[in-house]
Amino acid sequence: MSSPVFKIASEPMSITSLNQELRDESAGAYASFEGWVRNLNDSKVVISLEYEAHTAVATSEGEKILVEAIEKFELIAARSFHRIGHLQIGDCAVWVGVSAMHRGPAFEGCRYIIDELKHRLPIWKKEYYLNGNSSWINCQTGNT
Amino acid sequence: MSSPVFKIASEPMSITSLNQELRDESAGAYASFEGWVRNLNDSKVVISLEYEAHTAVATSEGEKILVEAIEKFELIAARSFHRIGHLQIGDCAVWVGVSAMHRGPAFEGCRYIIDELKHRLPIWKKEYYLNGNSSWINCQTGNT
Amino acid sequence: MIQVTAKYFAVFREQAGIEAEVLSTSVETAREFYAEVAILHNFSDPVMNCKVAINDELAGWDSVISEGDEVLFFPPVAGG
Amino acid sequence: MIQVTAKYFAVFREQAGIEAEVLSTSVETAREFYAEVAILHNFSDPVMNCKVAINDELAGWDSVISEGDEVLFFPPVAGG
Repeated sequence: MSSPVFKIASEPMSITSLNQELRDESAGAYASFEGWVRNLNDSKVVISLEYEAHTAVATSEGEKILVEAIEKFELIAARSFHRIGHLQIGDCAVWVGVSAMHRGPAFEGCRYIIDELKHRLPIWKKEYYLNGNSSWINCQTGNT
Repeated sequence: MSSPVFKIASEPMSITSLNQELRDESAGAYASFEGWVRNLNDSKVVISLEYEAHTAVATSEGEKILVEAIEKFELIAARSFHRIGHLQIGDCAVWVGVSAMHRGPAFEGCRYIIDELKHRLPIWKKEYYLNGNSSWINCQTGNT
Repeated sequence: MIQVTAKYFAVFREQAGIEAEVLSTSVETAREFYAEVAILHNFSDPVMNCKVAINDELAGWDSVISEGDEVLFFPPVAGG
Repeated sequence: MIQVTAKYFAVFREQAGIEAEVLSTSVETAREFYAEVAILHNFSDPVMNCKVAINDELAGWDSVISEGDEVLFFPPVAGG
């Protein structure tokens, strides 16, 4: 088992090379999730958004979540990053990738990680709308 | 909604460009699955394997499965390919990618597609073992 | 009697030792035709684990076969 | 009385109009300290929707705060 890596990233990351880091001769299954910035939330037209994080706490909490998923679902490896800063429609805001022997645990582990990340990381999102307004979103309101 | 595309591929495919084909301004979630050739099946050491398909039937059945998933889970788009020919450990044998507004349907749609592909496509796998033997596998026996 | 082409894939092809053959038969359905070729070539898989296509379209085992059809016998699949 | 640094993030920072401040308080727990700063800056989110970290480590709301601690108030999160 390789050690899990969670990163708060202020620049785009290469998902292709992250995928490579999950490889193992015994891995038969890889599942991934990407959260993309979309143009509508709660029927308001979004033109861009800003993510803010407490990097130190988010990083250690993110690694904790990856370790939990590896143990719970017997994953071979898991990696994830979350972007911060100003993102445009279509940008990848968050990525999760896991490898496992079989597909069941790969899907379940990947889903567990993204669900926990969304609720536990100190990350905040401010949406900028077509009408010039902006608003801080919380995960109780509409979300990917 | 873009029309779904399923391909039987005799050469490696660019997953990065397939991912691009799933993009849409309203898509907030992307889920993908990759089946990788692994070095062990049923505790036998696998050194490589060979996939054979009936390309015409596999392609039309694959497209049918993608359409089913798009309708059932309200996906924005779905793509998939399955490799044929001689593959080595670590090679990507099958890929499924879907985009949706939210992550629940993305995960469920992706899972539905790979489960159905494995049971419904006329594709056969022959494993070659370290001891020189080889054997046709069926999906009742060990599998990713 | 009708003339029908039987095509074999994967382990069926290896067991039959040929890819395809033209057979004369008096059966009506794909299921009965499979029973005949299973005896001919010693196939042991029950139909419930196999699939059949007629003229490159997946078909039910109770489909009627006609003169000149190509009947494709698919052994248990293993995609992914 | 102890001296504690309060740090605000995202919507809390915007509502407070500052990133951090040193406050004198006689409370014992993070929960009570939040009640004080919530009155000071008009924060309306209940603690159950928020998180607190002490000296850059996530902590429970009933954690005791001590002289010189940095207490980080995290409003409702929205990752992904």
